[in-house]
Amino acid sequence: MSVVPPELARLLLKEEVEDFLYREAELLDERRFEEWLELFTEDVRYWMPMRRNVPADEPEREFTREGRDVNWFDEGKDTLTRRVKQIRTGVHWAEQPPSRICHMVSNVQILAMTPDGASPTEVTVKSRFLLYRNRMETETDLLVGKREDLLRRVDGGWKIAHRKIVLDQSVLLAKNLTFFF
Amino acid sequence: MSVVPPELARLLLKEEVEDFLYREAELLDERRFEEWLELFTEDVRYWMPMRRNVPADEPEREFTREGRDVNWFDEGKDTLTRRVKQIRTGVHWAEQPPSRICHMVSNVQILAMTPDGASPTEVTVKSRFLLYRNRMETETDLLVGKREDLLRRVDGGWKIAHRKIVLDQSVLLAKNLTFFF
Amino acid sequence: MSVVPPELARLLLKEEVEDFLYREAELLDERRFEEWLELFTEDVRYWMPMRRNVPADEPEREFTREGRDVNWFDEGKDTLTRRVKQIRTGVHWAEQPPSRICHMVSNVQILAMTPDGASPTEVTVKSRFLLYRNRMETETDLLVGKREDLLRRVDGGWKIAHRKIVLDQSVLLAKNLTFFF
Amino acid sequence: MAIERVAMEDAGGHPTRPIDFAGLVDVERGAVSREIFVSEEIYRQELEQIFARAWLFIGHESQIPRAGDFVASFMGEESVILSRDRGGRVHVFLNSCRHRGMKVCRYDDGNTVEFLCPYHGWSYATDGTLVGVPFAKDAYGEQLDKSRWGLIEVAQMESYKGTIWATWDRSAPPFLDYLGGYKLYLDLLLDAWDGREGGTEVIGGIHKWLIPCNWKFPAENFSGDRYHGVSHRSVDMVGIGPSGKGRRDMQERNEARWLDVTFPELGHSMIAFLRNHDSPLAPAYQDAPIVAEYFRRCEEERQRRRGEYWRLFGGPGTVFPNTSPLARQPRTLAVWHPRGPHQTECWRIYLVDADAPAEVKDFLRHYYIRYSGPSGLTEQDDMENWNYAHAASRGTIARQYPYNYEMGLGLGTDAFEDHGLKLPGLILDVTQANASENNQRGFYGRWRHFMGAASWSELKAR
Amino acid sequence: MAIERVAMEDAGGHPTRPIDFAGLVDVERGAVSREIFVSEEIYRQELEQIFARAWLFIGHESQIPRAGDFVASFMGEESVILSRDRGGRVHVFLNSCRHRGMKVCRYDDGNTVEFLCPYHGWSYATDGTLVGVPFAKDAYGEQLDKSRWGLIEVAQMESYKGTIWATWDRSAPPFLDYLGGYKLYLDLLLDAWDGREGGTEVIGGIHKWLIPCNWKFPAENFSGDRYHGVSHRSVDMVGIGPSGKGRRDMQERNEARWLDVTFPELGHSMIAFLRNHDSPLAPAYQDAPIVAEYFRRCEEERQRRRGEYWRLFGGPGTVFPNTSPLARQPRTLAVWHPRGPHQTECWRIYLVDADAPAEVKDFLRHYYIRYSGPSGLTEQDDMENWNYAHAASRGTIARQYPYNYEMGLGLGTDAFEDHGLKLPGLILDVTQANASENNQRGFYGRWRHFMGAASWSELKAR
Amino acid sequence: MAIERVAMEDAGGHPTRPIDFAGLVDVERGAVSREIFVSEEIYRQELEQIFARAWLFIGHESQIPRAGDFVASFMGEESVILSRDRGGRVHVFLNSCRHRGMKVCRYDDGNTVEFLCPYHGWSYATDGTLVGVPFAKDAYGEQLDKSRWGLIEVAQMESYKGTIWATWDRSAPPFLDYLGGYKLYLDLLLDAWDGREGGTEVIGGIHKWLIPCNWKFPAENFSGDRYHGVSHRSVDMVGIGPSGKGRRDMQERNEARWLDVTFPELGHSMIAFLRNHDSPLAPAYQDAPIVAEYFRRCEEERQRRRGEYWRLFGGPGTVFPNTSPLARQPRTLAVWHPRGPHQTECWRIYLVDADAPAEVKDFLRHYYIRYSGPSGLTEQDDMENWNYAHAASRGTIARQYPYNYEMGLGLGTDAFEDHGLKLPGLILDVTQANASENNQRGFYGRWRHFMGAASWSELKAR
Ligand code: FES
Ligand code: FES
Ligand code: FES
Ligand SMILES: [Fe+3]
Ligand SMILES: [Fe+3]
Ligand SMILES: [Fe+3]
Repeated sequence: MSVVPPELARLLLKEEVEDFLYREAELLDERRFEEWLELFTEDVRYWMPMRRNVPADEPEREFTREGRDVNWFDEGKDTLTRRVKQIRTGVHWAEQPPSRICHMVSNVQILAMTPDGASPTEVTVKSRFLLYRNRMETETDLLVGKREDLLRRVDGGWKIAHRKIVLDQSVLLAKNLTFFF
Repeated sequence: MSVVPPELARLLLKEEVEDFLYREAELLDERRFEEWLELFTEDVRYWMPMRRNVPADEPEREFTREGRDVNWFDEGKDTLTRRVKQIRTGVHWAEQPPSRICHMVSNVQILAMTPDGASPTEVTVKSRFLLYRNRMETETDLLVGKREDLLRRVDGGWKIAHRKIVLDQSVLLAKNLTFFF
Repeated sequence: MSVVPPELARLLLKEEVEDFLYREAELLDERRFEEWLELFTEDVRYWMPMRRNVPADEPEREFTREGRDVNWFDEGKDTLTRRVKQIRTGVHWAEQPPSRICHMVSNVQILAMTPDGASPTEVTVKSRFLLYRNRMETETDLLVGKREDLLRRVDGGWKIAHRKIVLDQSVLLAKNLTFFF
Repeated sequence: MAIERVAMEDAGGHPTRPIDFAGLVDVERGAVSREIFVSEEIYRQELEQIFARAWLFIGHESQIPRAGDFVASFMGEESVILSRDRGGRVHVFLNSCRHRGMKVCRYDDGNTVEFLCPYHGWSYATDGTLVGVPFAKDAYGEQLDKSRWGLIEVAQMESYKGTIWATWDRSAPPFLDYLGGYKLYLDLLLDAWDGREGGTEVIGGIHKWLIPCNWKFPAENFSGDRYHGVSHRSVDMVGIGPSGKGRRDMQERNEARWLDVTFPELGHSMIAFLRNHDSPLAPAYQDAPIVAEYFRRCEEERQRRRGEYWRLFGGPGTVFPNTSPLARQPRTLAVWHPRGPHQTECWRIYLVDADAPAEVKDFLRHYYIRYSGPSGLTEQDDMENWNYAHAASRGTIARQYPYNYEMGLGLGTDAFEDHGLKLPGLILDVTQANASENNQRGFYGRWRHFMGAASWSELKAR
Repeated sequence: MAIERVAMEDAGGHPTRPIDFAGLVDVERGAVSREIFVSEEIYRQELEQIFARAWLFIGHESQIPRAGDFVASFMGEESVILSRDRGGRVHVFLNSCRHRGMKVCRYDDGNTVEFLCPYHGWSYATDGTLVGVPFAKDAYGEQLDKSRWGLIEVAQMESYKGTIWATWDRSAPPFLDYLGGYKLYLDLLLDAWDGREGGTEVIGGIHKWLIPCNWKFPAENFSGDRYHGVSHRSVDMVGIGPSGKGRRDMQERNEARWLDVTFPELGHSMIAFLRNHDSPLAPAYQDAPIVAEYFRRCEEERQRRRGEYWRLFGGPGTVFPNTSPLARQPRTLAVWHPRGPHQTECWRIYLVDADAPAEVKDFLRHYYIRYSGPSGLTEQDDMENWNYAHAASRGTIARQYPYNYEMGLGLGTDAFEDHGLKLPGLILDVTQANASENNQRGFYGRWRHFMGAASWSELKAR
Repeated sequence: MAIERVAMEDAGGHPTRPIDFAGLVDVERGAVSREIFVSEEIYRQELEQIFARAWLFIGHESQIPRAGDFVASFMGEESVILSRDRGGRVHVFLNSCRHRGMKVCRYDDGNTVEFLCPYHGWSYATDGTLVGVPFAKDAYGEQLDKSRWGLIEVAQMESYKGTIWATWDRSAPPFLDYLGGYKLYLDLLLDAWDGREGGTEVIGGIHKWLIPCNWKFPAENFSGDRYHGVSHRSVDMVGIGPSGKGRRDMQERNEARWLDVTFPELGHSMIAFLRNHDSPLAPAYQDAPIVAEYFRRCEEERQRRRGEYWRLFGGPGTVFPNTSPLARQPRTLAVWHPRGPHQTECWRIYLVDADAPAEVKDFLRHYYIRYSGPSGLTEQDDMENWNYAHAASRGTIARQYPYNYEMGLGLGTDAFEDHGLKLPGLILDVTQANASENNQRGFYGRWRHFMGAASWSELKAR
């Protein structure tokens, strides 16, 4: 087999990660939620903090804290799974009829790799998202922000071991969060 | 000439396809419509279905059907060409003055290749789009959704042989569709 | 050291440019403005024209002219630096509390390289942006358009020597421009 | 279900000085104030005076063939359910639970045994009866009289040649009286092209979209605006007609008298064409032999079936207030749902002869898509014009200047006859003039009746 | 700071015909008009008649422990500052500069020595005093009486067991009179679970989000809607309760009497449960030993401290007009800030026993997140129902049909007693009935008082 | 084109109880109610009482040098066309077709032979005459009197030193009477810097942007707010002036008397500076020799041309109601177009001496861009303050508390003289005080006249 030069290896990794995030978006928008759940490790932390309006020089107070404060989401795989199950009950009215959702993912960056080099077992990935929701006649939400994911190599593929979702809003400009980021 | 390793070939194809879609967006936003038409095969089908609000367990009824129902678009190259000609008449009032349009393309995925391998002659490509339109003083539309394209290799380059446009809306939230997706 | 095949070199350049633009977006959204300034050459021109509604056949009158007309921005590094300093004063009320900003960058295209080939010293890059701003309780702006950058190779890295920002609006649909594109 | 109304104007809150509609709409002089298009208060009164009293189009029988089928539609701003009950009877209900108002039907269409309210679980049979009330006996005991709390049903509903119409006003006249002499023209849309009664069906997929103008712009335009050729000049240049030229094959127009037909006392209008009694029909759809052949046979059939009436061809029209049949190809029916004074939700339904060959249906479907609706080359420019005609009429100064409806003022006859063929309505032959505004004046004259009349007894008197 | 008011209704501009609220809200017959949810004019009057006169929830002492601490809150549509001055006294101010109205506090919370207006630089001390005026002597000389131009402070403010309440009306009764007999039920939220007075604290992070419905939908729902089980059926199926089943551990409901408690003359209501006097408490939180143990001990404590009253458990309720305590787990306090007739900004605060072990706080925090607010599996469906119940009630026809509030009409006693335990309020035992609408009728009855009353002297008379 | 008006308030629909403007605007005591900024009804009346009667700025001759040139502008909310006809005469028309109101000019500027309406093709010459009517003879015959259906032209239009102004009211006084003694101050903007009459031109590119506040916030701020230094503290710290320090070179302020100039009976105001009669001018623009030299020469020229008047320098000001000249560098003219009570569309035009050297023009252009408009370091903070001052004034309670305009109350002279130099207007020397609110009181006093006056005869009487 051919030896892959390091530059190429880096590109392949980058492409692999981008493709992973795009496939995830596809699973969500196509409502293949059970397959989507498989993209997460069993010990995953799925965290979406709330944000406060604070002075520029007090950034440490801006975000609610994982594992300590009330957040928009502060979940393990168990509640993520229950959320999926709820949608499948068919009587989760907030998603009947289903929302039309589009996850646009951009600005994919690999911030860290461990071990650094050709074949890391963990990568920290930052990306930006635009989540568009339209349902019923004219109901429309636009949610924009960033995600920081810790991806872990598990039997050949990647899984999400930690996700931080930073929504660029303080007051949530949506009536509910019946979808995933 | 150097033999391209298969991993590299895959990346090159991916990059080629992304670049193709970006160049297409550029031709549209720059109003180079005649060049844009050349990106389509003579037998192209350009289809944008309408969407209904149906229960989650009746997805088969959600979309209007290509070639059978009334759709937003269900076109061949002939009508696409006429649409371009109309804009060029200078008396297509809905585009006088021209709209300011931006096609953002993201989440480019290669779903299938035939033949599979290094140099396919057809690739199925999925992408997401955000189409922003602004015209006159403050008129603004935001249209978000997915495209699924069948690209065919034609004398060295790619052409679009089939395009399915899935707009994430049911009631169209725009007064007209005088632009292309 | 391994010789990089030309196809790979092209991909590496593309990836390098994309990563550059993503890192820039990151610096802006993370409010690391001083580091952001370092991405520009000393002689940079930062230009954002205004746009007029004109007939389709008079495109030459659409944009205000760099260096001659009043524009949204027509800056050198000096005023860019002053803008950053202003934000840091802590009494720039329009950014107290700070805006929540997200720069989504897409459709990255390399339009030109000089010298053409493996290791250019200047590249012309076109991209599309969606700039989302949310501040205070519910204040929200959505600004969408294109950027054309001239990147110059400076001691190993890239710097922006010229930026043209094309906002797809005529009347600016935002109360002010206290952020960067 | 008569529950005495407790609405705002009885309860105070709204200005009560009467609006001088005669001053705003002076059809006798061909002047209509811009106020009626842009005023919030006039719009509010339209919802009560017009949309709560007139007969409105709901849908088509072919949309709900089986028991349990339903389709969501609108009457004015309000969502309604078109339902076929288990016994096959058709109903139209307000889509709102009687308990706390929740929207009980949340799908565009489907088939169901009941409408279950997702808030507290009251459920309604497909005939509107309240059948399920959680804990009914324990929680309500004798108190709740289920028979009084079924879905709110329209006061009158009628099915005419497949189309379903309804009104909220029990004192409104029967639908056919409401239609009056206009029936002859509406039939041009609803009858098969070969002259058989009915026989049209809806092809799946309703165009629904929002446009930024008052609902009366499209309503008056379709009522008979032969005058806006400039709007569509680009299409004439490009050519999207069945034979690849112009906008359509003009066979029904050449060698024909152009008639603007309106019923001022009803508010309905249509553009019509009357072929010369002695001129054969020019061939059409020459590029598509099967289609050409189909229409040729249809015309022969029609001549035999209709006798002299075969000469009558339809065009766009409007059934007061907001339903617009388009009786030629592309053959469609449009509804202009009001969404505030400054916005309209357009619905567009496409009709074909139910038993036309697949090739013909497909040919016409393509023709429709490239012609009509927001993606139609022709109508895209209508949206633009309605949008900015409305916008430029909102201002303080603009409102002082009425629109001009003087074209053909005072002309027309209500005893039209051509070689012994009598046609109903106030008819103006515009073959020479090219266009008139008789139909628009007919529309706004009736609008003035509705806005001023206290009840249907007054409206019938006109 | 009494400056005679020069508002629009004195100055013309608003219609002045009185609205017949008795006709719109007929609680005696269990009918409430949809108008009160969707009318712009009624909404405008609510802001003046209700939100400018009633006691409103502002925040919690634990949010501003130190001198100089402040938190931004709302009273109705208006931003207010909850401030602890340098002397430690708590104040509530309108967040608007007296010079040109600029918002002087632009952060959600923090600590400061003054509120500096960014427009012209007037600055206010944390007690509201106007302390800084640029060029005061040179530019204003004697003219400006600083003492008259401090921040606008509420007319009355009170702190009750950590919660802070305020009203703009100086003739309003003291807060405890306003609360009346409801105090007993509000304490179920504010006292420690083991029965000690107070002892609850807010856990950082307030849920704030916008929903598209009138503020009264959530207010009435929380006042005591036991009837909307269908809304949450999906959660019952999935199971999100502390022990992984259903919505919650039902120990407080089993072997207990279900009581709907309302105070019609005050407008406050709550769902309550009264354990049988002789039945022990079923174990709960079995999956989490530490939590189970904590609650077991708390219950024992409570029994000792409260005697017979330990049997009383709370649920959701509403303090008129827009504050909703939820006195069981997840233990929260919600405020429904009006944002026009068609929108509401929801605030949700989470309360725990201040001295509960970290494991217990963390366990309950997770329970809260998966249960409540826009990301809560349970309440997501409430938002959907309120959204479309409101939307489907806006139309011309819909407005003619009142909502039905007949459940349990005319039942209940204001002399409730159980084995010698007397409970205040109009109480209806719904253990058999499952639900009633007594609480909602109590809410709307009081709403009618407020809308019709010219002053607090009238309101107190009820 | 006198067509008797049929507007809503004649036709009912709007409340007619007169609003007590004297109660809302008490300039004598320095109190102005917040209602006038946030009330929908007062805004509606402003459009009729002020914007339909006052002289408004339209554009600049240098924008339309050649016959056939046109520029789109606004009067209040309404789009108007500034057109130079084939004969070279300048006109201002309402941008709306007389037939159905379509916007006939759809471009920001250009050159044309006619305005063709895209709906039905009526076409208007550049002098507004209706010249083209499709099928005129056949369709309209004698009925349509084209001479009565040209574009709606303003009642009066005047060109003053390159600037074009217009009014819809034929009974309004001539523009120069409307300007009155303010002419002297407006000239500080419009004359060349060296004192020659006129000689200024517009540099291409008009800033247009929307801000979320009432139009009177910017209008009063520009009328003479010397007091909001705090707003711009960040710019003073950073330094963006021509010499890289502060906001501007202060040569016109040092060793000068600071004068607040207002014309209460006209509503116009300006900040002015009067140099000591014996002090030479400090050098400026030292970093840019060519610019420094240019201004030095200009000053010398001006001294020779203007004599004693050379000592007078201008600043920001407002020509009632919504046009704000800024007579120093950066030299601009702003228009605050109303867009509802809560929004304003700002237009900003940049003026330079037509024959200044390219370097000077370029230098000043850069200075303008970094100083003014939405991207200007200075004015970004104004937008923020106006935004939240407006927002925080909308509430029920906030509206009860008037703004404070007491600064310098009762001071000022209308017989100002300095070393024999007489200046018109009510003038207050604020060199010591730093600031006053004389100009704002002048603005709102006139606003009160306009809102209360039935006609121009009343307005002239003041
Ligand atoms: S709203 Fe329908 S059952 Fe309560
Ligand atoms: S608005 Fe606060 S100081 Fe002027
Ligand atoms: S609207 Fe202008 S010609 Fe009809
Ligand atoms: Fe048309
Ligand atoms: Fe609930
Ligand atoms: Fe300023």
